[in-house]
Amino acid sequence: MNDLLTGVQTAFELILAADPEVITITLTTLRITFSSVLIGTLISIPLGAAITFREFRGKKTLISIIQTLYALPTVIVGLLCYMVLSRSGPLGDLKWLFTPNGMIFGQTILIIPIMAGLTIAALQAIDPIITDTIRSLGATRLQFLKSHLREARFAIMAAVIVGFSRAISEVGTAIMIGGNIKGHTRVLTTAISLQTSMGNFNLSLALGIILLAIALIINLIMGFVQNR
Amino acid sequence: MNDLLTGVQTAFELILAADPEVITITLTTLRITFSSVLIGTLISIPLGAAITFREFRGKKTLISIIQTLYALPTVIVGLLCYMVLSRSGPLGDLKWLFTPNGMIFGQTILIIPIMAGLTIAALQAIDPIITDTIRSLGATRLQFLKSHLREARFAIMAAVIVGFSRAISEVGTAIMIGGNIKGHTRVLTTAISLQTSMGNFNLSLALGIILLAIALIINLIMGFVQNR
Amino acid sequence: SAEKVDTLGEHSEDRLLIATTTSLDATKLLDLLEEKFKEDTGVNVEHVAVGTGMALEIARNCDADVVMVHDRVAEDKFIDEGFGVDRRVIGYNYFLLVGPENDPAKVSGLNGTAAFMAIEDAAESDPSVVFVSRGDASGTHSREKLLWKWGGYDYADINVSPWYREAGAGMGQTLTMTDELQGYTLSDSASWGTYESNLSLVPLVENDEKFLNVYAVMRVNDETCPDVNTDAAKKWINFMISDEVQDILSTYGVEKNGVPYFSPGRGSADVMGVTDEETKDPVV
Amino acid sequence: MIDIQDIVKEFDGNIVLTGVTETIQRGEIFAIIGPSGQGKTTLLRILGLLLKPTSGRILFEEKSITHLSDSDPVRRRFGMVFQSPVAFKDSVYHNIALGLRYRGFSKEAIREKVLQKLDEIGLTGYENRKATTLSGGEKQRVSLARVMVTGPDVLILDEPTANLDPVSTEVIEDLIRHYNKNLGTTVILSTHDLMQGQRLADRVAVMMNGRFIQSGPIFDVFTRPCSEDVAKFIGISNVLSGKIIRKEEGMSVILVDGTEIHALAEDPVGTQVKIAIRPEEITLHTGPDRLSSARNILFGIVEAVRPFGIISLISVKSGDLVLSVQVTWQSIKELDLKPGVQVTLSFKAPSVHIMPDENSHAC
Amino acid sequence: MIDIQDIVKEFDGNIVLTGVTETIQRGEIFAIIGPSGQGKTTLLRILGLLLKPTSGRILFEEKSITHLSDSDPVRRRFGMVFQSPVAFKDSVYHNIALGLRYRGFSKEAIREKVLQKLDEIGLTGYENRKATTLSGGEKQRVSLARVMVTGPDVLILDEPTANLDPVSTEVIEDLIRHYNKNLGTTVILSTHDLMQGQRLADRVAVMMNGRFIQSGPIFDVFTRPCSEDVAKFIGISNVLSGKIIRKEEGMSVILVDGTEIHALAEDPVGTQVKIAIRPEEITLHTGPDRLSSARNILFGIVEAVRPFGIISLISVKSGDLVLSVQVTWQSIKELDLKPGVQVTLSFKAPSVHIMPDENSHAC
Ligand SMILES: Nc1ncnc2c1ncn2[C@@H]1O[C@H](COP(=O)(O)OP(=O)(O)OP(=O)(O)O)[C@@H](O)[C@H]1O
Ligand SMILES: Nc1ncnc2c1ncn2[C@@H]1O[C@H](COP(=O)(O)OP(=O)(O)OP(=O)(O)O)[C@@H](O)[C@H]1O
Ligand SMILES: [Mg+2]
Ligand SMILES: [Mg+2]
Repeated sequence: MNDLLTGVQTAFELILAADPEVITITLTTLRITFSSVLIGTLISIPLGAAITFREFRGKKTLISIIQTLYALPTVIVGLLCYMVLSRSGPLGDLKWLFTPNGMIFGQTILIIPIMAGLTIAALQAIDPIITDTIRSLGATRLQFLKSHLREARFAIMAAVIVGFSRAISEVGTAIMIGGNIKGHTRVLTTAISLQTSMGNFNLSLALGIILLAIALIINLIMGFVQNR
Repeated sequence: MNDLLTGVQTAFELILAADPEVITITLTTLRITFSSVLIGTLISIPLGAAITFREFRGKKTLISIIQTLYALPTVIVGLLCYMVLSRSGPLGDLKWLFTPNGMIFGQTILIIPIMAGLTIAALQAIDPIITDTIRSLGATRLQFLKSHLREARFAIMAAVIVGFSRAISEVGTAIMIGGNIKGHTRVLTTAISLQTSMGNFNLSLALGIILLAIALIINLIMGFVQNR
Repeated sequence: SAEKVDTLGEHSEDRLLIATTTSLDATKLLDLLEEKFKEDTGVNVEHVAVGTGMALEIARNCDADVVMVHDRVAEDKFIDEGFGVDRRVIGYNYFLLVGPENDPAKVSGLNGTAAFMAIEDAAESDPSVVFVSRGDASGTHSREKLLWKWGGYDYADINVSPWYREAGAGMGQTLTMTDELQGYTLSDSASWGTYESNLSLVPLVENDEKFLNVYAVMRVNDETCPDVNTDAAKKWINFMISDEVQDILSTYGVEKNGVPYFSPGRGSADVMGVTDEETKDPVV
Repeated sequence: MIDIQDIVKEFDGNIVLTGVTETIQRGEIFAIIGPSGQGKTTLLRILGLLLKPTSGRILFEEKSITHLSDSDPVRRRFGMVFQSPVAFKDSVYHNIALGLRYRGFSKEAIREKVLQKLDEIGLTGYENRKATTLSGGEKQRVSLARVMVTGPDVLILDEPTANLDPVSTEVIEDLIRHYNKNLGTTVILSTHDLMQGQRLADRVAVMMNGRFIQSGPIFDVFTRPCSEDVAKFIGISNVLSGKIIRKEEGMSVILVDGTEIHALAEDPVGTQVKIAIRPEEITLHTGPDRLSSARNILFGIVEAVRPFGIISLISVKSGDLVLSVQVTWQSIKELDLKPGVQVTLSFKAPSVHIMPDENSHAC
Repeated sequence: MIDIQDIVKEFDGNIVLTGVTETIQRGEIFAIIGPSGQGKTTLLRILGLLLKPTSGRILFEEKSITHLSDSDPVRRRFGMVFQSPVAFKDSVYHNIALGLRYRGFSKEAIREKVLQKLDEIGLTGYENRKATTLSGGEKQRVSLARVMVTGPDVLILDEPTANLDPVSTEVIEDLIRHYNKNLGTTVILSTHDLMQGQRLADRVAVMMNGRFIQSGPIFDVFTRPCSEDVAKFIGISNVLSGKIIRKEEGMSVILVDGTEIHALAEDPVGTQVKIAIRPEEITLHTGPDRLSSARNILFGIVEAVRPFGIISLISVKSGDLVLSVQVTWQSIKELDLKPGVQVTLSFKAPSVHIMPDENSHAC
């Protein structure tokens, strides 16, 4: 319990002291998380929309598979991406292993299933009469998509929040692909793991609090945007 | 890439050979995951419903906080639960540290925010006229809840699937509270981490495939139940 | 060992919990010894394998009965704080310096300290020379820091050098990364044994006295932690320095690794730089 | 039975109900009519215990029910059918059984009641259909059945037949009447179908500007609108201004745009009044003057014929006066009515409805 | 302009449209009436290019549009308003502007059109309101405005005024007529309000059992229903069976339940026929026999009075015949009509509508 208090205290000290290492870690985290959420969104939303609005054989099975992939352990994603990005792997030439780019790659893959799945759920929840109205007003494909996203904006926003949360809080992929290299690929979660393994529990908690503070700010901003 | 193929092959071998260690790990995983999803559901759904259907000051903020907690890193949850369950912690007398019960405790806490958050989203998506109808038909509090859950069953089921996926795929809490004790608290994800750290990538993948197979079966069953 | 799964999820009464470092766990030696111990004493032994720092922290919180680590500096601090008692040395092996086959820093054949100096030297001019550090305050990391110190460097300078990569990860992860970067790293021999086959790296400096890696066991002080299973802990320590276990150590791993993972501690007090008592006196 | 006391309702600063007061008797059918967006649904939702008024009280059997808890048993004595049909994502059977399930009826009792209700609403055989795929009218009937099957003491219906064809409407109206007569159910409904209001209701209230601008027995309201707005709303389209100039044979003679009109007005000579004459109460003849007992006989020229199907509206100009007259298409054909034709209009004195000149006075 | 060719639609083995064929002319107003659940909405959704028929074709300007891609520009020439109002979770302004945005109008052009349309539907000042909190009628008007503002060539309206009061209905009907007259918009609408069908439409089709059982100019359909079902549906409640027993003065004399009725029937003597007489086409008198030019004069006794507000339905028994007669409440009061009173009924020969005895033959 004491650790918790000192953790909070340490968090404030770190923030107030503008500890350069913490700042670097936080910036790296933000950069990687935002990039993967952005790319993940750009992929998941059209993907989810295509699955929702198209009729094809095996659609239900595909959705089940996407939902299954929610359970993909981050280490497995990390491992698979490692194999792909490794020097001996198919994308070895990119030299993305142990770089932020590699981490963005891995986290994007990690969050696509849940973001696409929640997008599908969000779009399926729209009253069919809304779809009919949009179609009969003569929307082009893009307008059709935009109007649906707008109508389901709360649920889509929630999907993005879930994707963001998953990306910022996961550690398995980050450590497998990034390697937790100090000053380069160390992010909040890998730093937390490291501090924990070193027994520095209060420092871990301090970093955890910083991470949650970031998430809270993002959520409040999103909530503010939603309510406008 | 080769690892991937041998991983699939190894997975089949392990399953076909009914490897006793793998069976133990899988059963432990199922037991812990199901328990935490069950307890998590029993807590999150009433919690989500209470938040959805009650008006109180700070409701929006509370929802933002719940959404923020989606981003709670599993290690942090593990660490906090560790502090609580440690012999020097407030619940030390339970002696749950490094036991499956402790892991259930930790995972339940881990999945409550996202399950409650998605429950809130599911219930908020119900057309208010449905709520009015249920109220005006004279439902008791419990009937009111049941009818809403039934109406939102797809989205609620999705919330449960997300909770299940998070529980079965996370490793930070499991390792911090369970300790990955062989034959006792070793679950699929901690075993995967261990095998990965030992460089047995194809064994990791094999365990990952088993994990996904379980998730797929659960999803197909849920999908089947949904469609009835 | 499925019978160990306790359906209630509670500890069975006679249960000994060991907090240990991952390198010990990776050899599966503990699994073997735990079964033997159970046969001998009826005590269920379980271990959690975590980083050295965390292992000691768990013990400080009274959550483990026995600690097994390989970091003399941290161990001494732990004992001085009054948490650890009855330290015994169980065995040793050597860290090894591994690196790329072409060995750009030409460390092969050098002794431990000289090899580190050679790496620093080469790295200043040759950008292909990279050193990867565990960077996780583990026993291995501790030794690496010592080696820099012994080479006459200030670790704070080394730590910020462009060729020095702090992985902040376990041994396996660090080895994988070193392999990818074709760099140098210090590894414990047990981890190397399990990882070797996946890697293109080769051992360049082995069995150097500066690379000596001593594994110790101690129990958690029952005065600071009254709930610990002191009886079983003492039995475990005595078991570890018993002839039975020491004999196992002398052959364990030969099948898989060619050579044993550990050398028994008994009779090698001078090699390890510890007192004879620490290798053989049973605790009471 | 239900006392509505000065109910005010505000949504985000927008006052929708400005003070509604009315007493509804046990066992009566009370209809609310009024233009779109005037607060009918809002009031019904307050009566249905779904919305709390900003101020004012509702008494039910002398007890206030304005701030009822969600689990109060009084709720079960009220049933409400909403303006837009409500379909749960379930079978039609489940949709109708819901309220019975809430009340703990046995499986068999529910089955019997639901099947009987399905029969009554003309949807026998629909029990296993998904309610969400029903047609508009089918959904509306299911929504009605869901509430009716619980046998509420007070039935609140918001536009119950808006989506129904005349035949289904008749079925539903008969059901409502049946409940009202045989079970003593008090019925409060809103409707846009003025004929429905007249067919069903004992009393009617006209909601305008967030309050009951007029209420009373249907005959009174439909024959004696209290203002020009009400008159127009209930379809009395000939609303004219005039002044009582003298009394004659117990009747008042009113000068309207230079024409003298006889009416049964109590007001003294000199009073400025508004008069209204329903287009269907004016008889139209052509050809030679015909004898008629009607007190008012005017000669005029057809200005325009607006064919509205079976019934057409014809504008006739008589002096400075323009009157709308309702005729059937048969008459149009037989009398060859078209602009320019000379016609005679006649209407009786009691057909002339007198209203005060200023809206504010009576309403 | 629109050729509907043998459209069949099946939902999960349930055949809803059994073969609809009809040609709709450019610029006409075509109304579909029919009982609930008979396929009106389904057909309109097919015409609105939202649903593919199971078989059959739709031609638009001679080109098949049955399987149109979602992005085909022809879509923009069609506009459809749905039976239940649709409100996007946005401002009223955004709701109405949507179709214009799709068409790439400039911000200013959109603003101008939307504000004008808001004015036309009587919702000026509502632009910033959240559409989901509107009243039923307000939502329906917004739904209409959203489509109308895009100026489609073909306007498909599914029960456009179901949620509207008479005054708003008139506003909307005027708008529809305006579009039809001034812009040449072809209008296809379904309605439960038979009067609306008659007021608005050029032609009307009666949908029963998944097809158009009768279609034609409104006058024809409303005066000469082709079957008893149609007759009943359009409110001709006196449907009786009889046989032509002889011809007299160019008219047929039909024996119905022992009573002779004169009608204008072409069928030969001996034909079994159904006849129908609208309740409003029968005149009722009391007291001494009155002279009347009507060919049919019957004497009877009032059996029941069903007060339906302004208009009441009275059942009169004449011999074995029971007829419904429509009278105003004034008449009821003046003639003191109540069960047991002796009355005279009269109706002209042309008021007797002749239908073949078997439904299947004509329809
Ligand atoms: N939740 C709300 N927030 C803001 N305004 C509302 C809300 N609900 C209703 N209103 C407004 O209150 C007014 C009255 O609405 P109400 O639904 O009671 O009208 P109504 O008489 O039933 O109309 P209609 O005949 O169209 O159904 C409308 O102008 C409506 O827009
Ligand atoms: N998706 C569907 N699946 C199954 N049945 C359907 C579906 N849509 C409509 N139906 C059925 O088809 C029939 C015709 O429906 P439709 O909505 O066309 O009727 P309608 O004539 O418009 O009725 P209303 O006057 O009640 O609006 C109804 O019995 C309806 O239940
Ligand atoms: Mg309303
Ligand atoms: Mg319909």
